[in-house]
Amino acid sequence: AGSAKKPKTMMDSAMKEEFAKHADYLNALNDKRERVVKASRDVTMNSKKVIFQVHRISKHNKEEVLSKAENDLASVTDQYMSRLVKELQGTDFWKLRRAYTFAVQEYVEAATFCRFCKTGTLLNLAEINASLLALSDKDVEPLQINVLDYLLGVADLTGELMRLAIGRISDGEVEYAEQICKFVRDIYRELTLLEPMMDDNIEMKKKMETMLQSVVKIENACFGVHVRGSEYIPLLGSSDPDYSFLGVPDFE
Amino acid sequence: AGSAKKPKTMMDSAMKEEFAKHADYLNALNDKRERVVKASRDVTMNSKKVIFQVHRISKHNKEEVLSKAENDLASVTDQYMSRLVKELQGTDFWKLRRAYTFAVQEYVEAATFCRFCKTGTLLNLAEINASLLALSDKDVEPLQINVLDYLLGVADLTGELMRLAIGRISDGEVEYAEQICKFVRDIYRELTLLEPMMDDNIEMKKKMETMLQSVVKIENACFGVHVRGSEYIPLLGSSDPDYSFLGVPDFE
Amino acid sequence: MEKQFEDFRHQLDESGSVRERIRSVVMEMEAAARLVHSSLLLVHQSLPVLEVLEKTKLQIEVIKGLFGRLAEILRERPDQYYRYHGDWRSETQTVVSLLAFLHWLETGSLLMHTEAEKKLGLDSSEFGLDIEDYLIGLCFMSNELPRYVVNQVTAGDYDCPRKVLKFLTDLHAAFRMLNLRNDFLRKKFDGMKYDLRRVEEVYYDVKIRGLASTESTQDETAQA
Amino acid sequence: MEKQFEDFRHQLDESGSVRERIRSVVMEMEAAARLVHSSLLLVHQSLPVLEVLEKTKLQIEVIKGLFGRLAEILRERPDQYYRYHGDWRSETQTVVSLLAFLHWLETGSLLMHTEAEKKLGLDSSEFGLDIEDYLIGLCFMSNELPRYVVNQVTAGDYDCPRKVLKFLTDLHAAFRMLNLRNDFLRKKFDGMKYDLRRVEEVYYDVKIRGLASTESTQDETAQA
Amino acid sequence: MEKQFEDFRHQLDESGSVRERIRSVVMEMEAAARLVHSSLLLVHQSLPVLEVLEKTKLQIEVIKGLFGRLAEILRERPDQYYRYHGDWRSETQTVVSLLAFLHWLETGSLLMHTEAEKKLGLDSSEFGLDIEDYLIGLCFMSNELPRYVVNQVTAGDYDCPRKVLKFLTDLHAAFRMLNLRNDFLRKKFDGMKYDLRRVEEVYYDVKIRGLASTESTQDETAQA
Amino acid sequence: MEKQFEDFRHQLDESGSVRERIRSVVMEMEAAARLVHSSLLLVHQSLPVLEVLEKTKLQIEVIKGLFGRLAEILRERPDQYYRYHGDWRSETQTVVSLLAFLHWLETGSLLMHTEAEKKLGLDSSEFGLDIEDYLIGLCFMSNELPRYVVNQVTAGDYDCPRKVLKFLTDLHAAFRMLNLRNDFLRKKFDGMKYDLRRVEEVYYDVKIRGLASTESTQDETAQA
Amino acid sequence: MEKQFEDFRHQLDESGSVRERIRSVVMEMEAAARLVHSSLLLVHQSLPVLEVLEKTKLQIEVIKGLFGRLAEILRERPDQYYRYHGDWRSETQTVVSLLAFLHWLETGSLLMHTEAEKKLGLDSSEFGLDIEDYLIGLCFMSNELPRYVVNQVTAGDYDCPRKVLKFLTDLHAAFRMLNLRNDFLRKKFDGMKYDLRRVEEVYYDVKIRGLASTESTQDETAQA
Amino acid sequence: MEKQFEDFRHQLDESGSVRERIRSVVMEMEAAARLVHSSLLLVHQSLPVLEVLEKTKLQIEVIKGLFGRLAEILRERPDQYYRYHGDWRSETQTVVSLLAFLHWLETGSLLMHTEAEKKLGLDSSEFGLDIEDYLIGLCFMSNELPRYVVNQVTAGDYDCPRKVLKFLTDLHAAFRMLNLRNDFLRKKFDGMKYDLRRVEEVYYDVKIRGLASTESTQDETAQA
Ligand SMILES: [Mn+2]
Ligand SMILES: [Mn+2]
Repeated sequence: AGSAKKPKTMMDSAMKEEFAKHADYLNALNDKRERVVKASRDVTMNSKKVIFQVHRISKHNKEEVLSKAENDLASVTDQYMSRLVKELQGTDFWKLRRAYTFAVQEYVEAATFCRFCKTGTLLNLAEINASLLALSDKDVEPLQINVLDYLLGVADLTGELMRLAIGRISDGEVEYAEQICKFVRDIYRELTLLEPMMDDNIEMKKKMETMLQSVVKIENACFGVHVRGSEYIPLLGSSDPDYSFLGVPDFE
Repeated sequence: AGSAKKPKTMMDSAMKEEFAKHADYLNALNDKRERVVKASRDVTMNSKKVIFQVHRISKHNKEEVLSKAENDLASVTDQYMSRLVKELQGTDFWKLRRAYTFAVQEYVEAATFCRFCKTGTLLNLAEINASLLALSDKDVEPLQINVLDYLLGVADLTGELMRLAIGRISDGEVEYAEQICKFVRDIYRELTLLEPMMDDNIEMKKKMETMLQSVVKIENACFGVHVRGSEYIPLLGSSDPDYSFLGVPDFE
Repeated sequence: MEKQFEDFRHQLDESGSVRERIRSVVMEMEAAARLVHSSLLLVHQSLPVLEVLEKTKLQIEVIKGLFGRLAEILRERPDQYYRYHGDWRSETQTVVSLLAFLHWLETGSLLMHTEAEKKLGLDSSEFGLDIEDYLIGLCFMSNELPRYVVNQVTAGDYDCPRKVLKFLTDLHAAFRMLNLRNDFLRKKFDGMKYDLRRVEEVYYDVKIRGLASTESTQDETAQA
Repeated sequence: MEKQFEDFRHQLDESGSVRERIRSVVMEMEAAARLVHSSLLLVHQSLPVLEVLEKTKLQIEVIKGLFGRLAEILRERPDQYYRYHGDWRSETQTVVSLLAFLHWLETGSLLMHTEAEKKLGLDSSEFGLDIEDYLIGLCFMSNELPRYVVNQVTAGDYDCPRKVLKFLTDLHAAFRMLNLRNDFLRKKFDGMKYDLRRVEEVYYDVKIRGLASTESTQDETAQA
Repeated sequence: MEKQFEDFRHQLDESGSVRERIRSVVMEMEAAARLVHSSLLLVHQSLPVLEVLEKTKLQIEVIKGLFGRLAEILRERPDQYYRYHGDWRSETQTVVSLLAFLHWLETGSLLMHTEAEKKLGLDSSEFGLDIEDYLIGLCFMSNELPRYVVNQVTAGDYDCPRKVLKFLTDLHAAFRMLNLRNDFLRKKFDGMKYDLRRVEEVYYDVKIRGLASTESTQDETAQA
Repeated sequence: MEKQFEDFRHQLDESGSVRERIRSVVMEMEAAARLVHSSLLLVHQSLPVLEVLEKTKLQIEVIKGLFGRLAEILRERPDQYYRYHGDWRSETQTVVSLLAFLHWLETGSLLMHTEAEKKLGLDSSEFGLDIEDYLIGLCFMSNELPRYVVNQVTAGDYDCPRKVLKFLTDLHAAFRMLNLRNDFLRKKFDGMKYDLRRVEEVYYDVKIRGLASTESTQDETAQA
Repeated sequence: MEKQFEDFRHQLDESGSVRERIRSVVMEMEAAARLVHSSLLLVHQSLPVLEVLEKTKLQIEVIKGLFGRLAEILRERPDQYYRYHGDWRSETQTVVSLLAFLHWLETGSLLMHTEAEKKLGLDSSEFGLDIEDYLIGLCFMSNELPRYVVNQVTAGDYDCPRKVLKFLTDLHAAFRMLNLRNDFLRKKFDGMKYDLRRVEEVYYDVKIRGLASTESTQDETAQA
Repeated sequence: MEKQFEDFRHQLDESGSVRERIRSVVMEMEAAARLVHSSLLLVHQSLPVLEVLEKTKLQIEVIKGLFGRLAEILRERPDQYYRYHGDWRSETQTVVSLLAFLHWLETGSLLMHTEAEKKLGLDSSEFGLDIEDYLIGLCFMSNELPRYVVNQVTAGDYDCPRKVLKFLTDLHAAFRMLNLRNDFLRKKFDGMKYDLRRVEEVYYDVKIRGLASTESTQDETAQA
């Protein structure tokens, strides 16, 4: 009976060898994934902080707030995105995408947000990717953000722009809000065409709905300021509404 | 301007009177509902305890366990159901049904469970209602459990019977389990016809599914014991399977 | 066992047919209420109140007749009003909201519970108007008022906001006298504050533009 | 038994291939509709209506062609229109909403059912435009109007709210004539009242500020 | 516009009344099917098959009559079978599953599609039995078999598992010939393998205990 | 073994009753908070602040007592604060919003976290006021301010918008210092910007009409 | 105000990190428990109990250390045990089930709650073992017993079923003393009766074959 | 901005057409795998293994060809294997499970990863067989074994349980060497223990009845 039990606990050696190989593969993959997840978490958290920083903008501190935000963004790129870049190469971009996609989206959101506030334009994917090239060694294939993550990030950007627009109106910067309005509408229209083509578009579909709500919120805010501004045109006898009344008064 | 503000705080007196009336009505109703809810909670909790008590049954302690359960049930009736009976009358039965239905169902479950274990029969609604008559004063219309709550309680009963049957088989009481099986099948078949007629049958529909699962569980248990019992019929040369092998051995 | 379930089958079968009969009455009620609502909507297009009242009269009689039929069905089943209550609640609440709005348009005052019962030919001792349904109906009416005020101002009636605000403030205060449970009525009442806020906003709009000031006191007495 | 399932296999395979063909047409239709939608979005940025109409023309022809292909596929399977109807409903509703909006921008009037069929090259006797799909399409169009009105006012067109309000009030009243079941169409229609309310609010906003007053009467004659 | 909506109202009302009429037939059908089901449940308590068949006969005639009424209603609306199909699908599937079980109990063979139509008085050229409904009905029947086998063995019929296993294996193989879409039928069919597995287990249980051995070969010829 | 399970039985039975006791305290707290709210609503009808404060005093003491009872219940179960925290969160947030509004009416400044704890008789080391609950309470208070401003202006207090705007601007700026997760608090804070915008609009309205100018400077020194 | 929000910022930032630290401990615990489980599985292949115990020793120390780290993290945040309890529940239950099985293998008796705490280095007054977690762990252990019995019998140990049956019967009886709510624990306990039944079946199998008889009485005294 | 989005449109358009092409290959693969599965199911009816192998040969070649087509499509998009991987995963896993089962029937040993790739004509350096897909496929195969064992015993092959148990025990132990994340593979592997348990039960059944002992050949002496 003693010998009868033995073989059961001795695994077939070919099988053992085979699975040892797979165990190594999975361990390596899991370790890498874990490192990517950790780097991603840092990217996400710090990108969010950049976005919060930009929102601290007001009529009078624009320069200062934005330059701090840009510095913060640069250190996200140097400290955290660079870790992602180092971990990922070749087929990993797609295989591990689930692990880093939210981070990259958030990073895109932060980077495009900064750029818009600075210049009023959309930071291109090519520009972002070019900046990532600098982070990697020459001999490995460098991480390039894919179109999907970029677009998902841009979709989120519109939510932040909505917050910004409402805030700018409160602060009296109506034309700025109108500029945001136009910009967000353009993005919305472009994404309308791209959304159904995206690989897994359920996520984007949800974001499109949120985006439309953001557009409408901005439009309503612009409408409000416009009709209020128009009310006294006849009284003031001027064709140009006097927006200087709008906005937070100078308490100072 | 001063007089313009005054009327705002002085409510229209006809309106005030009207709403004072409604406030009284709602207060009385809510108080009653709260008392019904509290009584119901006690009924539920203590009915559950009765059911647990019945499950403590084994081959050798049947009498003792059941008589304790019946005593407990009697005190649920006297102490807690009587409170419900006192609160409810006439249109309350239906108006406040949501507040007490679960309690009454649980009570029906406990009462029918006790009765089945004692006599192997189904305690009738008429019998339960007769016992409630004794609890109320002669001059008020006494609470009568409605068909729906009774049937919902009976539906739950089958779950407890399933637990009982499995336990009885472990305890060697195969014929008892078969008796339960037949009883539960009959109930299931009767309720199949009643279910679609019930006022709000979504609840019952769910219970029917659970009940079918209970029936199948009992049938499978009976099947298992039957094929095991049949295995040695040829060997024993007897047409009567010897169930005495089954069940928990006498450790004592 | 079989005997008892046989009995149940008969009881439930009967109850099912009661429900079918109620269902058919309620479907008619729903259609009639829709017609009343359709006419009532014309106040938003500034149709004179009297014309609106005229247009709705007939259908209100129809509804009254339907409540009569409901009462008749229930008469066979004393004490089971609340068993079937859910089947006509929603329509009843709608009807109350319509009647209360019409009444306010006509008189400027709140439709009382007994008045509502009278208009619907109901008798509390037998087949009454549930008080919660009545109150929910009032909440529904309140929901219509902001829209009414906005459209009235658009049409040039600048005194309307003040009157509605007075009424709604009173109604809201009256409701606050009630201790509501966490139920549907409570939720509806919670919504009333948005109506109040919107009417306050409109009143603010006309007030700050000096549109509301002159006519305010003398008009009070005249109302409609 | 085998013989029977052999037959079933053929029938199911055939029906599957019909579905595949429909699917591929519908995917193209969805893409074309999206292009129309994208162009139509430009009205919110005050692109002149004529330009918008011009931009959408081509794709509407494409859509028409696609409906032709659908009709052709279904011609092989008479009386199975409703078997596959669900496969193209949603896209058809979108198309109707786009056409109806364009039509209103062009003419200020409602796109009729027969007009819609004509624009899509459909023939009621064979492969028609389901009435409910048409109606749902109108509801979708209604959802776009509040946003349009807001943006038009922002762009300085103060007469737009009045015109849209008139149109939407009429449309809403027309819908109220229907006895809708408790289904998707009913739900969509119930939503229309929020569009109406929103347009009324916008009209109120321009009116109370005296922005809408001058042009209102003469234009009336041109439109209605 | 008004004219058009007037037309729509008539069409929708008509279609609504068709639905109401179907609904009332389907409610009766559901009740009749339930009575059949209730009688059929007695096979689990080893009531002789002939008695069960006897008990169900009457209600099956009732069901046949109800399908006749459905066909009549649809006769007025040619090529709209699939428009309303969803309203009676579920009941039809239940009916098929009951008939197929009864048929198997009686004959040991599968109820064919044409046989099912005949039993229900249906005519494929006009108002037929949809193939998918028939197939789903078979899946439902399959779900009943494990329980049946278990109870038969408990009642001492040790040959039942073998017979059912043979039948279910064949049925499962026949289904595997079909290319099913990813729909309800596919899901139901996927479930059939659990029934098969369960019956195999029961067969195993009697076989390993030597309970099934004697009668197996001679009976084979009689059945297959 | 038996002994151990006997103990467990007692413990499990007992633990259920803690939740019951908390529930009953929370229900009373909800009622008391409602009364405070009711009185507080009178500021919208321009009742003098002092009278309002007077009216609420008693109930705030009641609430304080109830928090004492909660603390007492939890004292028996050290370190189980967060086991039951969800049971009183919502009411606590409401209470904070009421206190903060009253405090602002009285002093024109923000109710600090420690001040709130003091008013409620709470002791951070034992049974404290959760920070997120405090912050959510502040967001709720912010939601009340636009309505307050509108009604104050309607009642002729033209300086109110400026004061509220200053306060809300500061509060909003303070919140922006926090790095909020994507949770309930973040959502509530997101809503605050609409309150800010509305107050700004009202301030604009009074300013362009020259209604706000005179009193603004001297009052400034007292407030800021 | 600014100072206060500065503080909040720090507190909110910090509180996020506690969860992170717990998460990382729990991940290690999960891995260690898996290793214990892996070794424990060898009893199904009849590895001597002593060897199994030997193999698991080290990892159990690891787990003990991890609970120490959890306790330490929570020590900084007194009375927040239940704020984070959900984060380690599931792993704790697994650990209890493993320890209880090992204990039974070693001693033939139930691992008591206090014994379990001792093995894990826990101290009830500070960071204890939740009773429900302990009970759920016992249910998990029970689920392993039928498999163990089957494999022991296959390997020739015919006395095992009797011992396990005695133990499980007692455990089941003890659980029946509890009044369980309708929750997860109740559901787990409900499953225990199937384990009991399966063990009973195996006991029956060996008993009718006369395989279990000889050793039963003398061993009884040693065990019970 | 427009330029960039234009580019994206082209890229995504292309990617969409890749997906369409993959989809059509995968649909064919699914059909071929179904046929293999159908043939393989005959082992449950005790068809000789060689015949089964013969029957599946052709379709396996078809599948190989289809993988070739997939590889070709992906060749145009280096490094994007994992972008589209989800589109063929499920079918690949099924194919692996079928091949592994066939291989075990033929050789009694596990189909290695490289062997699987070879059978499918795959080349790791270019378009390989994902290891997780391979492992999941093995889990699926394991799910079939309990059923196989039950049916083999029913057919009189009493040695089968021992062989399968040996194989499955080894496979299960091999899997335990892997550190699995909380993903689909983990879930599938967790299910394998039920297969193992069931096979142990069947082995127990034949062992306790002395059915497994006699025929045990030379292998037996080493084993039993
Ligand atoms: Mn964001
Ligand atoms: Mn129960």
